[in-house]
Amino acid sequence: MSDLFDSDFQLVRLLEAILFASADPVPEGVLQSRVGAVPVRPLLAQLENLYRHRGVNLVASGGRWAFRTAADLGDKLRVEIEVTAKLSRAAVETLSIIAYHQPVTRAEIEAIRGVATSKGTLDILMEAGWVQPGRRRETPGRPLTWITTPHFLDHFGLGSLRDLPGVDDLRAAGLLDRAAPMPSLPGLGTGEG
Amino acid sequence: MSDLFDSDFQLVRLLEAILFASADPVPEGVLQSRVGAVPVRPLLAQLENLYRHRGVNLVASGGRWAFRTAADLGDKLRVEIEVTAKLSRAAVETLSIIAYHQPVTRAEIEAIRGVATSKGTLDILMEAGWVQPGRRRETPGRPLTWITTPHFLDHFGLGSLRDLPGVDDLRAAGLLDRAAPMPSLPGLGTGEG
Amino acid sequence: MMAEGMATAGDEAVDEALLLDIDGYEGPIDLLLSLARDQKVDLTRISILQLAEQYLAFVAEARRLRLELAADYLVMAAWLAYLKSRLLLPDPQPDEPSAEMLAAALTLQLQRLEAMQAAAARLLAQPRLGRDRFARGAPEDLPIFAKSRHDLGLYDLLKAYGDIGSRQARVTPFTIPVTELYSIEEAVARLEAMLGKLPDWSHLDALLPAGWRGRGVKARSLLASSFVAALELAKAGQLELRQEGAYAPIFLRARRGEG
Repeated sequence: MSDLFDSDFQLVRLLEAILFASADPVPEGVLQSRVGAVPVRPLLAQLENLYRHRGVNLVASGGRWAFRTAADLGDKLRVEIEVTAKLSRAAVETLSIIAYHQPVTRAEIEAIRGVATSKGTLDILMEAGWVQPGRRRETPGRPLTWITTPHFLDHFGLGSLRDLPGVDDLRAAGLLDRAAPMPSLPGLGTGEG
Repeated sequence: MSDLFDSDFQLVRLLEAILFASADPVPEGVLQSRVGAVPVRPLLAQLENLYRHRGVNLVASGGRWAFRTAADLGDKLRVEIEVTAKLSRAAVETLSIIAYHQPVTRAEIEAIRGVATSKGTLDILMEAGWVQPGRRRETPGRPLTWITTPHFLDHFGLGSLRDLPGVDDLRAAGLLDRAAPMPSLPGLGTGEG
Repeated sequence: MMAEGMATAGDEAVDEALLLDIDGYEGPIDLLLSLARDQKVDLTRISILQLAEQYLAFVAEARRLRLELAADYLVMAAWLAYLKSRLLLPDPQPDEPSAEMLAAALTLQLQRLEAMQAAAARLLAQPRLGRDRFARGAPEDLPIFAKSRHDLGLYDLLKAYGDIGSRQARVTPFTIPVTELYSIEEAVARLEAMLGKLPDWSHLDALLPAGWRGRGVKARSLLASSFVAALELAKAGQLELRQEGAYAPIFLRARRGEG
């Protein structure tokens, strides 16, 4: 009797973990196949009951089961909707150049990247709070320079700008010269693969 | 009285929903800000207790909280999820040296392993989100140090760096001391290369 | 004397599996650790002398089989041969670290690596996320952190910067393909890299890459280039050469006493 309870309890735990880890609602048939001969419906009913008044509920829809945060908490969960947008490659590269070369003018950024920088790129970085205008360079035309903000350090978990890995560190970490040709002669073995 | 109980219960439900909804561990400070003036720690302790024997557990790691499926169910859950890529030996050793000796410079890693760090090793560990550059060491050359990330703790199921397996014994045995044994030994890596 | 030590030790049975697995070692310290495990005693009570002999036998056998050994392995062989002679003979120079101190330092080095290898195994055995423990499979897009609009990590940032550098490197000048012959420049670079780590007089032959005894033009270029490289470095004042007589073995060592 207690044995039966124990094994039921283990099966409920298993269902709970499967439903938690699954990316999509799980068809009841699939859940049945994971618990063997024991009818899955009463186990799911147990689990449903367990979560009935909790912050998360077990819900069935179209023969599929899933955990969902309780509907009444919706208002409290939403603070302010912010869409996470993927940054363009141009934006990420521009940010990295500003980080490493600051204070740096737009012309200099373009010279390093080898392509023109659209105005929007710097706007996006400024809006994200990562870069800001610095002093004007005292050269003809007095171009504006760009620097990173304190929030930039916060976001990337850096103590200071000096903690950015140097070019040598990047090379050693495998982030530079990825396509460097290998020497073709034996006897130059470096001991690494 | 019942009102107080109710409101506590509602806060626990709210925390439960927040933590359930997030794939990444949530910093305790963020959780605190969501429950207002009520100390969040006892609420989290309640929740932790509630889930202690369930198929999903509440775990703290590096000051962040997350629901994770119970470790003992791993075998039964694994079927559905692809097995993570196998790490090279160099990568695993480098990771454990960073974990146990942090903050540690590349030269120190090489001194322990007796070989140069091949390109791609730190790269892989960084891409996995397990290590990141730390502060520069205030010694000549100001070498960059490497440290582990909060995600490292989460991935390996550690509450904090003090939970690293065997760390106390290793420290007591003097095997985590920074000083290299003797400069004249070969294969100990060069100062900074 | 050092070269002889290496040659005679070759008779000892070296585990074939060890040799075949030469690529499997993460450097000489790792190889030494594997050999030390064969002694089946605690690392603190290991016989460094016996270990040195095993290592030298391994290197001798690898060279006999013409296995390519990285320069690190040869430097370690030269150093262990030196340590072995120091352990067997009374310490001549009082101002140098004693043989026992060197042996103790090597033991500590082995212990440290062993500790980290064991730690790595224990770390991997932890209940890992994505293998033993799983996160929420269907995270709901709640703006819990509500801080940043873009999901950009430090790795992405550094990688972007690295990509710019790599892109520029790719348009750098055309390079002449490397010839099949072993160039003097390569030999100089190789010797220079080993030089600082050599303990004392080392046999030139022992420092050459495996396969130089062959007959081919390539093998001969290896010996010739390395010899010329040794002369170049001697001329530049970086090393000293010694030869007892015509056709006698050539020894070299880093030049002592800077300045």
